[in-house]
Amino acid sequence: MENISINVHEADFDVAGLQRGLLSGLSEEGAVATFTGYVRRANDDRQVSTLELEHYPGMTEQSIKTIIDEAADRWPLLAASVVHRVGRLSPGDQIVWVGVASTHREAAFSACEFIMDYLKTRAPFWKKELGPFGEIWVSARQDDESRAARWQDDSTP
Amino acid sequence: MENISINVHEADFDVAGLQRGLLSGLSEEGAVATFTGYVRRANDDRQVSTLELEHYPGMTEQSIKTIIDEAADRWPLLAASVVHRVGRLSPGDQIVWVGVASTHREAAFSACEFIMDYLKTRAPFWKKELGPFGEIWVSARQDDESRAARWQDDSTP
Amino acid sequence: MLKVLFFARIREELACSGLELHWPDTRLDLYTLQEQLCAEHGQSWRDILTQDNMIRAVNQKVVTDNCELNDGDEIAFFPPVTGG
Amino acid sequence: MLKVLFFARIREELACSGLELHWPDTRLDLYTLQEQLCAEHGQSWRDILTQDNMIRAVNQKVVTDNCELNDGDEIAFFPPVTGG
Repeated sequence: MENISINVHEADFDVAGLQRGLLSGLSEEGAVATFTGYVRRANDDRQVSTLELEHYPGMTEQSIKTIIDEAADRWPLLAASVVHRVGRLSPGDQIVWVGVASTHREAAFSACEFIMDYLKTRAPFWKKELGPFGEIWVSARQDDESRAARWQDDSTP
Repeated sequence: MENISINVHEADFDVAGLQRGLLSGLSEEGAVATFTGYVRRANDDRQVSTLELEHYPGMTEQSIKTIIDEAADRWPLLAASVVHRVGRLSPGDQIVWVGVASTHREAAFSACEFIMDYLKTRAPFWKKELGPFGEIWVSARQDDESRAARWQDDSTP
Repeated sequence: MLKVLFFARIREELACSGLELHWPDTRLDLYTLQEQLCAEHGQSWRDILTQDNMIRAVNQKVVTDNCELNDGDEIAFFPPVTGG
Repeated sequence: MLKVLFFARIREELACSGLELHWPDTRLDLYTLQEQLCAEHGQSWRDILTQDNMIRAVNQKVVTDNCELNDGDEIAFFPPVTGG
């Protein structure tokens, strides 16, 4: 793959700049699929006022690299970029961006969804919600595990 | 669905502005999936210097609206936006953008891919490639029909 | 009145982007209209308008069979779409 | 030397983000290290570090079974991840 970019930081990000970066230097892109995740205003009916995001520096970047490499083994990709914020975030804030470029849309869509599913279940990030209810560490969703597992049953998309 | 936006025009577009527009007024977004299509530099080994995009004014917008409505029947969407350029484009230019917002990523990804698959096979746009080889109207791809048809076998995702 | 439109390759092959026809004051269906166009414009139009993969739309909705037309309808002929 | 790290809920429950331990100059595996930590810090640590869904990583790679450790290794204990 020509371009791989992985960034974990506190600052907000600009999706247009990230998409330009994804394409920079490519000569044959046809398709870009992206995903942006936002901090929810409520979770299971809890009103969230602040989200704290913790990560495991070093391992986080490594695990994202491994996820992208696995996606590139499965689909013909030209570029992939992941940005994940950490620290204190507010409802409505951007939290994660995944962008994938390919010559064809099916590869771009599948790889983008694959990377998100694995990011949710393999990359060492942890969310804590703060609000009128106090503080709660967010629990892992069984549904996220199921979504990641389905790629194993379906390894030749 | 709270926001639907459909635009067919010659001018280029800005993905960040489109994504902001998609979210404007929403109070509970969690996930945005987008797709951007670009003019390929070569198609079946033909070097393309210019792409001309023709459409059927009126029917184009109607058919995109129908596609979005069908997506909204299948998945819980908050907003969907489609921009498609027409006129003369150059290799590397942006040609189409689809953005979908939902509270959950599975709905956003699926609906975005569904809308693209149907846009390719149902919306009245036609591409003509110009280059050293002369002029060629692009042929419809059987593969695009197959991709659109698979949503019919799988109507409860 | 009837409005008949041609797009893309079909428009170029016919060298015609559209026609306006008087409503015939009788019943008219899509296939009869097509036959009239072919009869009036000759074999080249017949060859083109009867191509296997021709798509026909009435009032901006694709129709796959014959259908009744009404005064004021907009009929379009075009090849398979290739946008996106 | 061994570096032991705790993250998120585990870090808070132990009130400890990490420890540095001398290499014991003998063979050491992950489960033995965990048992030593529990023995040294009491029942509260044992309750936490033996939780069913505990994830353990050695040198930033998740391990699902016991494994040999080496001088200089970085060992981490954390709950299921919830990013994205």
